Amino acid sequence: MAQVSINVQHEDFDAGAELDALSGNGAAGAVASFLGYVRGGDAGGILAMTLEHYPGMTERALADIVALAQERWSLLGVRVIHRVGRLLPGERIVFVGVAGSHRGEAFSACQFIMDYLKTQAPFWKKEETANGAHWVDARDSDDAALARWRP
Amino acid sequence: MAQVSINVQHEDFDAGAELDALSGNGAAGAVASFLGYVRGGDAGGILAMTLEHYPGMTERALADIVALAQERWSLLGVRVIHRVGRLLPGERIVFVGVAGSHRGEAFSACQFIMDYLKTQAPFWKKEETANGAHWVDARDSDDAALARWRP
Amino acid sequence: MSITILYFASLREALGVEREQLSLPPGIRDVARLRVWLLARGEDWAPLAAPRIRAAVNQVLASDATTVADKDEIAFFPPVTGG
Amino acid sequence: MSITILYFASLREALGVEREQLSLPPGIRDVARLRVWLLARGEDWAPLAAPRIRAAVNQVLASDATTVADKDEIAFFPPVTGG
Repeated sequence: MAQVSINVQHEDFDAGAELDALSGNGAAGAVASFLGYVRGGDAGGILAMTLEHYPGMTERALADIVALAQERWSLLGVRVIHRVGRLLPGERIVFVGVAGSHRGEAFSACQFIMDYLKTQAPFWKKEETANGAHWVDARDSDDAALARWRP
Repeated sequence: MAQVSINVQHEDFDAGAELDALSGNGAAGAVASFLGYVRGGDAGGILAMTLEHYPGMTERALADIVALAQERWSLLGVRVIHRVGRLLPGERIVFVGVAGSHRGEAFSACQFIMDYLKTQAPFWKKEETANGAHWVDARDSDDAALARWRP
Repeated sequence: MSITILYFASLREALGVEREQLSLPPGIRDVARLRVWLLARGEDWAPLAAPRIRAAVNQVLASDATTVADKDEIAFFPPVTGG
Repeated sequence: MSITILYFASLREALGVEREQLSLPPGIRDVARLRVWLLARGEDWAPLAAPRIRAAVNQVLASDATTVADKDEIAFFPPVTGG
């Protein structure tokens, strides 16, 4: 049975420590992970990003997504951390790490979880720029990414 | 132009620090990574794993693989670390991290680099178990994983 | 029938409402009927009519046909953009 | 024509040789001909005949048809298993 841990939190986290925990001291041969950041610097002059979520449903949606991944692949560990609240450019937003025996299942499950999270988990981003704040639009490419997992 | 860094070394590395460096303080929105470990514990009673390589060709092969990935995807950073020498169960063997603007290209390029590394880069694994040492056989599934990137 | 309704993100801001406790008349059996009833309260509620607005019933994504029952928690929100 | 040959991993162990400096007779123009010539030295070299054995010329993966020239570094090895 895969070890699953999901957190929705404002606090930052230590990605290296999360990877170490996923490897289970060598029980897993392969760990694939994804980190999403608040883009900064030249990328559209973002001053800050506020992540709103739907408490309760968020955790439930993430648990459902991870359970779907576990039905498809044999996994040894799954870790999901999603931050909420106001974050600055360069800050981590999301971490998804998947441990498996081989790299194929770890990569696929990690990408699957991200694609579902992007389209099914109730988080919303509001960007602050020099021209004011606006809600980020959903991207059609995220729906397309999801579609390829469907039978 | 993507920042590329490749190391073949015996020493361990800090995966968290590598991820932080790849994010470029928010210049990249997405970092996908893979970590491979010496499997330990119950997995076949491996006592140690020795990684032999072909000095010179290894670095060249990895650079060629990363260049191929850069031809296919627009990447912001690529980091490859492969350890050689004798490693114990639970130790890191390989790290591939790819930074991009969006997750699709980061995931694809990371998996592409791993699939090529597994089949084209001159590393060889020798396992020590209670029954003696033996060279690890190449897996057909690795050739299959490579095939899907070909036109 | 008494329900709680939550609004999130741009929809919450457009409506100026985060949460409502409502007593519904009989016959509001599903999400589609609930939405029509909410919209009938006046044009301030027009943002709720946008087809892109999603619904959840008891914290699970819902469709127009999803049943609405007493004590349910219903949420309306725009497409999600986390990750 | 003088070349260096390197052997790696299980092939190196099977042959008991890690590296050779060789002067080749004329006519050994490609990897296929080089392999035949090396095998002709005696049955100790039989492990080199296995079809799974790969070759590299000057640190680039090679095929049977890859040209061999003076001062080249040729390597023979089993399928790789890193990562």
